[in-house]
Amino acid sequence: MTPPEKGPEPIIRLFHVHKRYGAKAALIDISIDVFENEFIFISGPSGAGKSTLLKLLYLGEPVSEGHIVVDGLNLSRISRRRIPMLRRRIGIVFQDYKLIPTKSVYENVALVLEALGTRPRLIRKTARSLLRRVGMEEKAKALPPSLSGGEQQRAAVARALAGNPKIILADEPTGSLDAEAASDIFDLLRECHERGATLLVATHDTALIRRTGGKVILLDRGRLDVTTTIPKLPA
Amino acid sequence: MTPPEKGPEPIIRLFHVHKRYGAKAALIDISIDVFENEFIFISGPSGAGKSTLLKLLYLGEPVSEGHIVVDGLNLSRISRRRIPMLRRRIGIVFQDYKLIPTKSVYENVALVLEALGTRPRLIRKTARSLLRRVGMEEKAKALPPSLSGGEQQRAAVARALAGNPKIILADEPTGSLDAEAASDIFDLLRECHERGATLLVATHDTALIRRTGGKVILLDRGRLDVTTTIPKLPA
Amino acid sequence: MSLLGRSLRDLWAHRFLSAVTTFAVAMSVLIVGAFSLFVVNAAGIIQDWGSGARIVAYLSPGVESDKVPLLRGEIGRIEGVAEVRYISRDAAMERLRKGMAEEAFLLDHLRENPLPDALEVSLFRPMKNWRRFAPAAQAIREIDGVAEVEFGEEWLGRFLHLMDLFRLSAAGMGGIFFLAAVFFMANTVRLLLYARREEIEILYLVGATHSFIRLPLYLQGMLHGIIGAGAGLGALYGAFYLISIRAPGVGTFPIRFLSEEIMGGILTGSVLVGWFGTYLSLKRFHR
Amino acid sequence: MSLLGRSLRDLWAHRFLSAVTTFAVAMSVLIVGAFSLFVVNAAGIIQDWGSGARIVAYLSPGVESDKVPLLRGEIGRIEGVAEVRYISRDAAMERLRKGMAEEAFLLDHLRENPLPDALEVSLFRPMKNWRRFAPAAQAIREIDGVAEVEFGEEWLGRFLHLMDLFRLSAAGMGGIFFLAAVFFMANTVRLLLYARREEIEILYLVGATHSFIRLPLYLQGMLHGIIGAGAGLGALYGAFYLISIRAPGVGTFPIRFLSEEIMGGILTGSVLVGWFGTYLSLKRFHR
Ligand SMILES: Nc1ncnc2c1ncn2[C@@H]1O[C@H](COP(=O)(O)OP(=O)(O)OP(=O)(O)O)[C@@H](O)[C@H]1O
Ligand SMILES: Nc1ncnc2c1ncn2[C@@H]1O[C@H](COP(=O)(O)OP(=O)(O)OP(=O)(O)O)[C@@H](O)[C@H]1O
Ligand SMILES: [Mg+2]
Ligand SMILES: [Mg+2]
Repeated sequence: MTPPEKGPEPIIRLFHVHKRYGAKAALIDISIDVFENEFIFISGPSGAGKSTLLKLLYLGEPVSEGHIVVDGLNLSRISRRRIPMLRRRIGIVFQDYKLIPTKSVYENVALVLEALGTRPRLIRKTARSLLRRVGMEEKAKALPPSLSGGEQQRAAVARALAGNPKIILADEPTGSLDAEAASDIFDLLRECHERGATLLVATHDTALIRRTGGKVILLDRGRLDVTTTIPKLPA
Repeated sequence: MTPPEKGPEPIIRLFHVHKRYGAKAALIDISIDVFENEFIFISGPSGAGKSTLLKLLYLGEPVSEGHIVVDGLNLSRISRRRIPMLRRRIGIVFQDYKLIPTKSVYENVALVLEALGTRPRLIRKTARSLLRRVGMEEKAKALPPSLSGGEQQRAAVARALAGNPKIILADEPTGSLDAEAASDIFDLLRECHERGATLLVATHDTALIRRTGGKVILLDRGRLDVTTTIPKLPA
Repeated sequence: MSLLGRSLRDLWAHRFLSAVTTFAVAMSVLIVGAFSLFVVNAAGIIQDWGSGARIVAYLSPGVESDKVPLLRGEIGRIEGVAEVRYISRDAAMERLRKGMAEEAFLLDHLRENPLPDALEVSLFRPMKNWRRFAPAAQAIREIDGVAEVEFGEEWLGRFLHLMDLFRLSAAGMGGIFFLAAVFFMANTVRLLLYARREEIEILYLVGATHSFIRLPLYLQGMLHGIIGAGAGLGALYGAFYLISIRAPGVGTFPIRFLSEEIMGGILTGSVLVGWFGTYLSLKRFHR
Repeated sequence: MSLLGRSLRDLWAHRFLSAVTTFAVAMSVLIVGAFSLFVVNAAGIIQDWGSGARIVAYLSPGVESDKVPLLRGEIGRIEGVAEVRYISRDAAMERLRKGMAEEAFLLDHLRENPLPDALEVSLFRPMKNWRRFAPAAQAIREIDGVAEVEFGEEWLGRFLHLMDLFRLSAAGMGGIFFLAAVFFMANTVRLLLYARREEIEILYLVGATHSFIRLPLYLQGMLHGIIGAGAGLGALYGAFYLISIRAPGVGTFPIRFLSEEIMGGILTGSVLVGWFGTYLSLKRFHR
């Protein structure tokens, strides 16, 4: 690792990271520092490596080269037993939702809290209020395969936020939602941001970024293209 | 059925269609006529019933009430043996892609042609050219779980078009794609339209509709809201 | 691509599931095969013992030796009788002497040979005809010139009881094993197709016909059946070989492996069960 | 929610898979149980026969009856000897008469009783001690006052050979059945978890710990084991009952069901196998 720089310590740090799937390079020499309570978009065309970048952060995939530090944990050296510790600090909205198909929406959300050891009462309260917040209270008992695409996505967002995580990784969290529902979800994410969470949101939707504004990391075929800050459009 | 009206016979006809999942009404009293070679958007917020409407057309779900006729086949009366006949006339882009996870992208596309009894040579030619067309020729041998979201979607589009179907039902066919890739896919769909196919495209993305222009069926909580024609925006 | 080609490619794509299924079939065959082997050999050994069973007809004291052929003919006409042998009183004494072994010295104290002449009657296929011993003995007893008939009634009774027990438990266990094996294979195939249900549903949705989807699945089910059965029989033969070199046989009966008919039956059965398991599982997929 | 609560809820959510798994366990138990039942009862019947085996020591002609207690004591000290009974020549003749049954009339021609006095020696637990018959007989033979020793050498040889064969094949088959059953159960549990792998992977991704994910799965594996084993034993008892009312026993030996120890062993074993199958399958899920 490089010696710590001046100023605040970054909460997420990628240091010359490469990721290869077999011969195919999905990420090439990426170095990024993310500071606490930042709200960052990761953008780029289909196949650019957005999801792969997020996967590296929660150890969904190991890095091929380079180092990643997340909230003080060096991911190249972390022991298998401590991986759950890392993941409990991170809330993840997966691009393909990854809801457990045999458990109801409510159970999917409650399970995260159970895994954290939350008291049953608090589990009920938190899960219900989150589901209400994403407009899914009526579907709490439904199984994910019987939900519409957008409903599944909202359930996935609720689950990601259930543990009140320090870091939120959201992969296209509004890709299946109409404009109104999408802005509801973004309001929710922004609330988390205000409460102190660090957010990384992968999206190909440049219109959305322009509507919201914020720091943007642009990927192109695995390479870091530019990092810019786009001002929020006046509505 | 009502007696045939004057003018051309519609290729798809919904006559007072209701769809209920248990107690929940997903579609309420929908009557629509779609004529040959139309290009129609189905729009509406999350959970409005867009996907359900498409499912009824390929018998992914049975109707609860009312009648549907697709290309001369009355879906309430069709025998189980003839369902494949119906589905071979329809190319479907599923919202969740439904790629076979254990078969390569190429095999997923080729399988549709095999099922149609196409000659092996023609299968190879058609599948390859379609994959090239959606920018997936490099990923032809990859298995779907190793693809990015947008890549899976493009593979799904290629598969839907492989059989050169008369009717194309596309459920959010560009939801996971960046603007450029999305417009490529739309160009492809428009080519199919020009070759005579009838298209029904479900999307919540009103910006996309405005960019493309066309007839729009708007659903709201299961009800047919309006049917309008939106002119193509000047680019 | 040909049907077989598609089927084999699929097997490879699902090699974990295929291996597990084939293994399940092999184990089922091993169990049923091992039990058949046991029953076949046990039955052979019992048959070997049983083939010694005879009816002895003692002739009345006054019967002249020229009347013997007549009596033989008469007895030979009784149902189930295979062979009639004449045993003179001297031959009988010699036999008795051998049979008594250690106590034979007792016979030295005899003044004269008190044994009668006798006819020894054996039946066709005694295993199957044991229950005919009593009626045949009765029929012989009623013939003129026959004084007494003997066939180890008590021994035979016990033996028959034991045989009944053996048959009953063999049938019971065989039934259990057979059913268990069939259910196992069918169940494993069901689990296999359960794990593959997504793929099957997708095929239906893209317009593939019943036969396009099902024929390869049936073929695969049958391939699992025949490969598994082959492996199971192979393993059984290995176990059999290891046992048979330590204990090659009993009495005059050599331990044998399953007959070709039984092996054929097992192979055919496994193929059928593979087919049947596929059939049962596919009934859930309607469209 | 408690661990048990979560486990049971999961079982219900996967009731098809759970039913199939439980069924597989039940079938495995049925097979191993049926075979144990067979071996236990067959061994009992053989034991029953074998317990009649005796060594007979014929005393030398000149031995007086007051020397008999001395001889008894001497024989009683030989290893493995359980009981020594005196049989006078007259008692022996009476027995012989009964044993010969149909040919007893021969004995009427005897001038005097040619039989010697004898001591009948039985061994402790003859089943286990058959191989000691020969050395014990030898030891008795060497005692002064014993003229001859007899113990059906030839018969015993054959019997031992048969017993060996039975033991060998029972052990071989038992081993095969046991392994097959264990593999079956373990395999079925693997298939079950294979079908549930998505769910397990998701749990890992949302930060659940090893124990949070695995404890319910282990508990479920063990529940499948014990429920399946219970059902299998129940079915076996049903089959046993149907057979035992038709054939309650053989000789003095009543047909019995498995002992409590064996049943306990089967239940424990099934639970262990459920655990083990889960363990094997979970080794694939690392994170
Ligand atoms: N498990 C894998 N095995 C092999 N290649 C992979 C795997 N996962 C991703 N890839 C490849 O890596 C590249 C980047 O994938 P990634 O999912 O990060 O793209 P993305 O930026 O999220 O795209 P999208 O917007 O379409 O979701 C793609 O070309 C993809 O095919
Ligand atoms: N199999 C099912 N069982 C029960 N309810 C269902 C089922 N499928 C759909 N629904 C319900 O029907 C309603 C309409 O669903 P549909 O998938 O048609 O919505 P949609 O318009 O496609 O939404 P989205 O844009 O989110 O995909 C939703 O509320 C959904 O929960
Ligand atoms: Mg992605
Ligand atoms: Mg939808």
